[in-house]
This record gives sequence, C-alpha cells and structure tokens, in this order.
Amino acid sequence: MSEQVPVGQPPDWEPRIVAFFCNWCTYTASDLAGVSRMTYAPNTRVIRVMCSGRIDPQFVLMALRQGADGVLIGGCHPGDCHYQEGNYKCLRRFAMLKHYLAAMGIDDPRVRLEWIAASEGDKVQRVTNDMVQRIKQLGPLKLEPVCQPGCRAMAGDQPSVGNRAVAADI
Amino acid sequence: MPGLQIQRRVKYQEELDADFPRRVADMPGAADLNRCIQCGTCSATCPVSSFMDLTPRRVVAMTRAGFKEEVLRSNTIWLCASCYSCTVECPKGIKITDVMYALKRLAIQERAYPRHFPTPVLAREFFHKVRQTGRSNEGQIATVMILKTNPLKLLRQIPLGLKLLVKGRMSLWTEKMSGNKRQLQDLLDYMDTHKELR
Amino acid sequence: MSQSPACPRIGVYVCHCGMNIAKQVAVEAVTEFAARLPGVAVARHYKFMCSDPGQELIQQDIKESGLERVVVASCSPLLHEATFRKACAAGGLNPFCFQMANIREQVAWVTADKGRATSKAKALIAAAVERVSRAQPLERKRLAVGDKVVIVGGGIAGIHAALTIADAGKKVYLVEREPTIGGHMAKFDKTFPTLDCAACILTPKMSSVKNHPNIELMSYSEVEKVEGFAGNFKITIQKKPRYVHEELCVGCGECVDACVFPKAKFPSEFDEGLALRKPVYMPFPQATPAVVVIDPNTCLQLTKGKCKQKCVEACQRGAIDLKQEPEQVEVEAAAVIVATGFKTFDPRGLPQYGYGRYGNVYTSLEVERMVNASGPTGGEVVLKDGAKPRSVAIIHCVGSRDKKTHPWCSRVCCMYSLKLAHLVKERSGADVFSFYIDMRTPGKGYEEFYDRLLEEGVHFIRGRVSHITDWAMTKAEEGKLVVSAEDSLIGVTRRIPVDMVILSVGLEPQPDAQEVRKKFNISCSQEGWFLERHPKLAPVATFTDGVWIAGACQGPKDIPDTVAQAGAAASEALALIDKGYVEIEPNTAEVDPEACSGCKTCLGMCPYHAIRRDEEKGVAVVNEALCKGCGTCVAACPSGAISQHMFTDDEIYQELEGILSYV
Amino acid sequence: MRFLYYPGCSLKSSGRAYEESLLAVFARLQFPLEELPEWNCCGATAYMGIDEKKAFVLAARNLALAEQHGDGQPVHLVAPCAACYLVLLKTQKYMVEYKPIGRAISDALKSVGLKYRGQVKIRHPLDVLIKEVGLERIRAAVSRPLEGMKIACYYGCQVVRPFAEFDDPHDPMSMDDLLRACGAETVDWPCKVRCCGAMLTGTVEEVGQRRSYMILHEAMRRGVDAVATACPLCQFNLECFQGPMSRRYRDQVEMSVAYFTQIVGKAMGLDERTLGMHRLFIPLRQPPALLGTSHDC
Repeated sequence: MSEQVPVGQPPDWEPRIVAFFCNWCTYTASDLAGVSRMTYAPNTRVIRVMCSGRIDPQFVLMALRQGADGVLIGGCHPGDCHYQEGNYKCLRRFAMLKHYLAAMGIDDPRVRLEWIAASEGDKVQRVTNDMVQRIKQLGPLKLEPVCQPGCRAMAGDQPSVGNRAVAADI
Repeated sequence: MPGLQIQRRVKYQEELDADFPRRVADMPGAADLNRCIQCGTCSATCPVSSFMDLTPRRVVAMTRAGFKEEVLRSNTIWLCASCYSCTVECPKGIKITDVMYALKRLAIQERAYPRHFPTPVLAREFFHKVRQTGRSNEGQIATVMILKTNPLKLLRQIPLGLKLLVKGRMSLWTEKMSGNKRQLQDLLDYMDTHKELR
Repeated sequence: MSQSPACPRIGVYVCHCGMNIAKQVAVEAVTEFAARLPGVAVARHYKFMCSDPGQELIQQDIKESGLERVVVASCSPLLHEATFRKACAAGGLNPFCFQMANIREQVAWVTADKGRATSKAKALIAAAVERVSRAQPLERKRLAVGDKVVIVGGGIAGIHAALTIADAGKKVYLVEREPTIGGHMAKFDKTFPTLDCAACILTPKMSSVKNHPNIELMSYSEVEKVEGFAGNFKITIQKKPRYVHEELCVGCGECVDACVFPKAKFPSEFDEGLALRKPVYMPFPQATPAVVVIDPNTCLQLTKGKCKQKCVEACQRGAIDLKQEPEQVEVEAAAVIVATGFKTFDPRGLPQYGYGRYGNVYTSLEVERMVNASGPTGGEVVLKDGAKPRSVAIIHCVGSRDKKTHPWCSRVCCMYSLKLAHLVKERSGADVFSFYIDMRTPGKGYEEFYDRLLEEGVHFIRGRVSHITDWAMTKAEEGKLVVSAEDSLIGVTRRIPVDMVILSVGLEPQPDAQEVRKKFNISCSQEGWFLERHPKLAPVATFTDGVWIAGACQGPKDIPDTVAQAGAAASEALALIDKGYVEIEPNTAEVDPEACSGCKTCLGMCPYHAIRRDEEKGVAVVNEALCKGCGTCVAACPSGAISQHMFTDDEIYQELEGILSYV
Repeated sequence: MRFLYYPGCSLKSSGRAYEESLLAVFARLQFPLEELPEWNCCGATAYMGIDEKKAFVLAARNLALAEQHGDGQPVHLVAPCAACYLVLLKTQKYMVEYKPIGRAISDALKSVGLKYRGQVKIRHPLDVLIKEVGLERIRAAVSRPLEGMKIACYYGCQVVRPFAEFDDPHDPMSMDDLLRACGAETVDWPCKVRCCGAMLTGTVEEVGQRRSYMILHEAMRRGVDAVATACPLCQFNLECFQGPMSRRYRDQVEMSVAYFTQIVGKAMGLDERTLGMHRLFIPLRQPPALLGTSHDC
C-alpha cells in the first residue's frame, strides 16, 4: 500500500471532514469514544443534528463546496432510530446523493454513511481513522473552494470576499 | 546436622530486561500477552505441563515482567508440543502457542537452549532437507537428529527403523518434489537475503 | 471592531475543565482566536464553566455587556447544555440563544496532538459562534402528565419499585411474563452475606404487591406496544391465556390432583428441571398470584384436543377455561420502569465442563433449588443416585471473564459461590473445593463472609478449571469427576477428584433484550445490557424521557444494588408525576404556508402522524404537540417550506461555514 | 468446484497407508481427488520454531499453486495430515491478520512470480466427507457394515483446533458420525483431542511416550477394538511404540491403531492391500462376526 503523498499535494496537508451525527446514536457514540479516551485522527468536525433524517443532501454538497474534503454521516443502526425510521429516509437520500456525486466526479470514499450505535465508541474511532486514511490517499478535493482556512474576515484582518453570496448560489 | 540449603531468591529490578516483553509481543500472535489475568487455564489444559519447570502461566507472567534469562532457559518452551489447547482455552484469547514459538525463536537467536537439545537440531535438519528436495524425510531427519544429539540412542531405534522399512513406511531416499525446484529455492533464498522481512 | 447592526453581540466562554481540556487544548490561544470572530463581544476562559462562579460569569456579562448570544466551549451538550441554558435564562437571556462547542469529549480526550487539538477546538468554536448568531429565542411548551406507572418485570426490582410508587399513592401496573412474580430471588434459599432466608424477606413483599390497592398485578402478560411520550404513554399489554380465570381460582389445587396425568412428568421451570410438575400446576407454594396455570405445550386437551378434562370437573368454582384466548389491554402511564432482569449462562456452551454429559455437574441455580428447604430434595444436597457427595467442586467464572463467552465479570458469582460453599458443607458435610480466578468480595460484610468461609475450611484454589473429565489416572480418581486446574499460587497443576461439580454460571442479558429495548426505544450496550443515560450521574435514566431501568437488566448486580436502583427509578418516576408537567424541546417543525405547495410529501415522512394537510388552505400543518423534532420532513420538503426550530437550514449552513472558514 | 489433494511429506512415507486408504475411499465415493502438482513441504511445526516467516512462505507457495488451478474460482485443497492442515490454515489466516506477515509473504512470492489472493479453501478429509459427500452417500457405499466393532475416535490436536471450523474443538463428532454411518459403535471417551505427545516422542521420549501410553491405556479400559486416527504423527506415536511403552510402564499395551479412512474403506469392502492394511504393525482387530467376511472381497 503506497503511503506516498500524491503529486501536487502539500506534504503536511490534512483533510478536513465534516461529520453530521445524529444526536441519539452516533453523537452519543463519539462522546463515548471521548469518555473512553480512544484517540483518533482530529480531521473530523462534527455537526450535531437530532436525526440522520434531518440531513438534507444539500448539506453534504454545501460542505464539499465550502472546502471539506469529505463528509461523514452517522446515524442509528437500521431498526434503532430514535424517531423510528429517520435513518431509512437518510439511507434513501444517500443512495440518490451517491449517484449525483459520482456524476460530478467526486470519488466515492469522500462521502460515507455509517450506522454507529450509542455503544460503539470504538466504531467512531475506526471509521474516522479509516476515512482520513482513504481521503489522504485521494488528496484534496479540488472543487474551487469558497472557504479556506482563514478566508473569513476576523476583526483586525483584511475583509475578504463575501463568500456567503457565493454559497447561496448553489 | 547438615546446614540448611539456602538460596537468595530476591530479584532486583535492574536484573530484568525491560525490553524483553516488547520483543516477544512484537512477534506474530504474541501481542495479547499483556492481557493475561494469570488464571492458569493454559497450565491446567496443557498435556505436558507436569514436566515443565515453569508452567505456561508462569512463562507468560515472567515474560511480561522481563525475566528473560529464566524464560529462555526454561524447558517449558521446548516441551510445548504445539497442541494448541492453551490457545483454544485461554479466556483472554492469548495465542499462547504462538508465544511459545516466539520464545523458541528468541532462544535460538540468543543461543539460550540446552546443549544437545534435539529440537533446534531437528528444525535445522528439517530446513536443509526441504531446501534440497522440497520435501522432508522423517526417517532421515530423525536419524541425523539422534546422531547429532544422542548417538547411543540410535542403537535402540534400529529395530523400529527396520520394521518401518519392511512395512514400506520409511525410505532411504527422499521423494523429491517434481518440477520447479529452483522456484522453491529462490523463494527461500529471497527470505534469507531480505532479512527485513523477518 | 466593525460590526453590522444585524449581528448580535456574542459572548464566548472556553472551559479548562480542570486539566481535562487545558492539558490538550491551548485555551488561551483559543480564547484569543474566539475574541476576533465576527460578532464576539466577550471571550473568556475559565477553570470550570459549569461551577457556580463560571455560570455567574455568563450571567454578569449578559447584564453588563449586553450579550445577546452565548457560546460555551466545554464538554458535550448531552451533559451540560441544560446547565448553561439555565445560566443564560438566569442572566435574562432566552435559553435558546445559546450554543455549545464540545471540545472535551470530541477534542481534548480524543486527540493525541496538542497543536491539532487546538486547531480543531478553534474550528468548533467558530462554528458555534456562526451558528448562534442565527439562533432565535424560543419558548418551551408544557404538557400535563398522568399519574400512573407501568413497571415491566416482577422480580425483586419490579416488586420494590411497584411498592414504593404505590405507597406514594400512585397507581402501578406491574407486568410480569411468568405466571408468578418473584423472579430469580424466589428460587434462592439464602441470601449472601447475611444468610437471610430469601423467602422470608421476599414473600411478604410479594403478597403486599397482590394486596396493594394501588397495584394492578398483570402476571403472565407481556408489553406489546408502547406509544406516546414521557408523561403520556399509551401501552398495550397482552395477557397470555393461562386457561384459568384468575379472579375465580383460589389455588386449592383440586385440579392438579384431578389431572389425567397420574404423576407429575414434566420438568418444573421453577425447580430448574430438578423436579416434575403436571400440565396444570402451581409454580411454587408462595406463587403470586396464588393461581394455577395450564401449560399449553403439555396439556393433552391443548396439544391433542383430546382429554377427559378432569381438571374442569374438579374445579368447584368453574375457574378452568380451556378455551381462553389472549387478551389485549391498553393502559395509560406517565412513566415506565423496565426491570426485566437477566438470564443465567447456559454451560452447554462450554463442553469442557461436561454439563449435560456428566450427571453430577450442576449449575449454581440448580443447586440453589437443591439447598432450598422447599426445593425438590427438601434442602438435601444429593447426587443423582441419591447419595450424599463427599467432595464437591465449585467453579467460578463459568461464562464470565472469558472472551469466548462473556468478557464481563458477573459480579455476584464470587459471593453466591461462597454462600453455596457454606450451604453445601452445612447440608452434606462434604469437602468443598472452590476454584476462583480472583476473589471479588467488594460489599458491606462481603469480605467478612469470605473470612468466615476460610475459617470453615473450604479449600480455595486460585486457578481456572480447564476441564472436567472422568478420565482416571489413579485409583482414587476411578469413578469420580476429575477437576483440573493449576493452583496458581503454588504453581502446580492439580487434579482433584470430586463427586459433584457446581458451575457458578455468569449473568447475561435476557435473550429478548433487543426486542424489549426496541419496544421502549431505549439503547443497549454492546453486550446487550440496557444502557443508562450516564454511567455515573444518571444510572437509572435512559435516553428516552419517562423510561427508567432498574436491576440486572442494566448489568449484573446483586440484590442490595438491585433494590437500590429500583428505589431510585421509582423516585425519579414519582418526581416526574409530582412535577405535573413535561417540557417539550422547542425543536419542532413548522410549515411556511406561503411556500407550501400542498404536495403532501411530508405527510409520509412523519412517523408520528404530526403533519396533516389543511384541505381548505391546501397546505400542510404541523401539530406541535405530536412533533418530536427529528427534522425528516424538513429535509424532504421539495419547496423548502418546512423549517425545524433550533435546526433551521440557515443555522446549519452557518455552522458549516464557521466550521470550515477559519481553521 | 475443484478438490485438489495436498498429501504432505508424511503421507508419502510413514503415513503411506493413510494416502492409500484415503484415495481408495474417495475413489469409491466417486469423489476424485487430484494431487496438487509440484507441491512442497508445508513448513510444518518444527520449522516454525526456527523461522516462522519461512514456514509461512513454504505453505503459501502451495496455496498460490493451488489457486492457479481455480481459474478465478475458489479451489478446495484437501490436506489429510493434521500438521499440514494446521500450517496451511494458519498461513492463510495470519496473512490477513498480521499485515507485516502478509506483506512479507506476498513480496517473497512475487519475487518468484507467484501471487496468492486468498481463494483457496483448506479442508480436512473429515470435513469433506461430512459436509460435501454427506453421510447418506457414505451409508449407501457401505457394503460390509462394521457391526459389533467398537472404536475410539481419536482426533488429535491440530485437526479441530485452533483454526478449523467444521467441528467442535472440545467434543468433535465428525469422525464418530462417519464411523457410525459405517455401522461401527464409537465410544464417548475423554481423550478425543488430548495430545499424543507429537514431536516429543522423538525429542523428549519419556514425556512423549507417556502421553501416548495414557491415551492407549484409556482406550483399552473402554474396551475398544481399535483407535481411529486422522493424523500420520498420531498414528505413528500410538502404534509404533507400544513395545517400548509396555516395558517402560510395565503394562501390556496392545491396541490396533488405524487411519479412519482404512476403517471406512473396510466397511466399503475395499481389499486389505488397497487400504494399506499390510503396513500396520498391529493388524486391525475385528470382532469375530466381521472376520468371516473379510476374505471374499
């Protein structure tokens, strides 16, 4: 297995992954990973939603558009949804989204759906590490990023391009 | 009245080899060594533990604690018959048979096995034969092994050898592997020249 | 600082959590970073944000700096969101103008590299700041709650919880699937470490349950369906046919005597198969309710449809009804307590111990029955051939602490093994050999009990038994069961011939734990035990409001701990009822009638039927009382007409932008 | 599905009767086994002591060769010798479980133009007879049921543990089922999977022989006519040292020890020579009822 850095990629590049986790299972599981001190790659940044059924495919597209190199969706195992069947809805949308992403030429491993129960802290660790590893092999997602680290104006910085308007075009 | 036999039994920490457990645990199958809870199931299920100077449980404990000398010189690792009972029974899933293999290999590397002990000799003979012919020949290997370790014993084995010959269960010539013997030798040579693989 | 008038003033508070966060995350640098984020008026770091001074810091800033939004970067919102919302409210801010960034569980505790931990913390705080700027003030709705409780499981946990709640004047439905309550405890002779007679302390409680005016005992019944939510559950219970009218039967036993089977010939469940019963039977003399039951699997009439039905004739009260059908009952409850208990490990899974192969290898539960004065042997410890054993081995950890069966320690086996060692020695005078891995006696009076057993002369051998065999090596071993173990304190393998072996089987989840947890919408740990909301701070609560757990269904525990949990669960249920209302998170969905096209896509999305179409206006309408706030309809709406409070698209896009734009 | 046969070195020398009887039985069942061409020694137990990776590579070469015969389909490789069976299984498993081993083996194979993708299913003949051929077909092939014959099935160590999945590692029954299908009675005894002493018989004689003696002693105590084995080393240890054992332990040890395939072949009416019966030191003891019929086949 090659661990070389793909051409054109800065050697210290680290992928940024946005994770949408449902409140009841996967978010709880990632808390459990914390409580159990299971260290894993810090590349994921979690956005908590009540249910994976809330995840609009547009959230995923927007995350990629905004500069994420990958998106991880975490929900309860089939049959375990706190809201009975939100995860099934998520699964259906995900299947559709996958077709769309493929058509756009976005590599399959970049967007991933995983069922992670509240007790599966170790799975959060495993899945995160694995996903980071795979995306590292793919290199940065070369959509023209709207947001890059530091692109947003902070008090005292030069004001930057208003990216909110661009984002709204999608 | 003769004096009491006394022996100092303290072990000073600096006499232990702190690196030893790590070296063992790095070998395939031995990684779970540290999970041992010292329940002794391995010793109890071992068919030959009654002859061992250290029971398998003690070997694990002493390996973990860094008692390198004692472990590598114990007869335990040579008495292990690879029956895999301990591995199957261990409640913590420690592959104790593999730990024993790892210790055997370390003992050979460190030349810490008993002189004239047949097992390392047997393994070496076996290796030469396989390299030559692709196959082993039990009869020949056993003969050479006994010759090298305990020649007197050979005399006692003659009747058995003859009987095997008569029954067609031992041959003086080794059946050779057909075909591409070169390939096998290349393969073994490759392992010899690529030490990093080991 | 240039700030648009629309951007609210935000305060950011970074918690050190002692060293928990500060060790891994450079809190000062993070605070400095936060101070420069758009809209941030105040940024501070503090040792413990959840402490009183920490909370006061927030309240003070709201008042003095006119903060309109608050972000706390500390632990998980699942732990302290409520705390900080209250602090905001106390400072005069709407509690929903608040956002948490989880930099402990999801950053400090899981990231090895300090620099990268700090960066990740910055990103999460930026996200919270961006998101909170869009937060809207919201109100919580209150719903009145009922005053009844359903308790599932009639073991000692369920019994104790039921009596506690009933004594407080609330109505309890106690649902038990077996024909009688009592659970495992009813089978024991003595309890450790006091050697109290189990029946003496349990049976009075059982009859109190039966006689309590506030308890409706539903034995031989199972929960079918649970609907509703905390304070207002609707629960469907199926009463299995016991072919006896409970209210008519007085438990006289005439029917049992009359049964066409002249002798008992089926293994008694209560006696672990050591005694026999007839198809019509009373589980045990103190069974509660004291009503017979007819087993549909062995009754001739019920299996073959052909029997003289002597039992029907014999019953003068006409209580027997072989045509009884299952019956469904629907009850309302404010709270549910699940106390479904455990199952013991089946040692057939470990063939090396010879259970089922050698007649004199018993499980501990079988021996519990044997030593019980009202048990199948009248309390005598005897071998299969009726003789008294002269030597007995007790093997700990059978199905516990073993990767291939159950990795956990079953927690009660050391103590009950000590108890059985005492009883066996007392009843039979046998030599007892107790094989243990580690002797675990942490409890009040437990170590003292171990002391007592040591004094009584039980042989304790530290070593796990590898196998039990009839393979004799010596004369003395002929005809015996030979137990092999390494005496690990001596370092020698020992073979001990005995007459009887007792396997101290571990505890495991009930086989249908998965189905049960789904019914109540609660979680299970990986092992299959019901998952508590927090292992330390919410040990009997679950992730579903209004549902509590008690006893061994949550994990192996002994009687004192089970009773303590049952009391805790009961008081938490009572607290909910006494409060009189539940507050609903305002994370409900709302339809914008202007944007709604009336396509009805959302209707099919909602599992709670909370959305209907207003036919007059041609738009969808959400019933807030029914909406649980999952947001599935929001994601589905093709015209973007539905939004979810607290999780609007705007808020999430904003969070996304914050999470990616700075670090 | 293709079933290749991996004899291993022992079946070509001390265990010749095992090979002869095995092939005869499978031929009678019309389930032909083709010998894997160009096979080499599996690496066996002794080798692992010196250089485990080399042992793995030896085994892996056989697996790679077998895989070539599959044309992309999974191949079954039948390994009757317990040690070969174990080493092949272990290699297959550890290649996946331990990345450094997997990599080392793949690199070494690659250096000689070989590759192994994990497509070989390693099977023991007991497994194949029970799961693939089936007891029905075996029963149908039995022409001389072994009525009155009492057998102790001895599985030994490495057939059912630790990697095999076709039978219980503590109380295996496949050989019992097989021989019962042939009309024999098999006893429930505690030695089914207890070690025969293995290599120790050659290295630390007193330890090794004691193991074999204890097993034979128990078999005699259970009053069986024969011990059935599934491993050439077990058979050798149990059969060939009965003389020295009798002297060492002052106990007359005499017990037939035959390969299970020889006994099955017997029930199928195959003749003595085909089954390698003449190679046994102690003729297979048979109850009188069966003796009369053994000549006419």
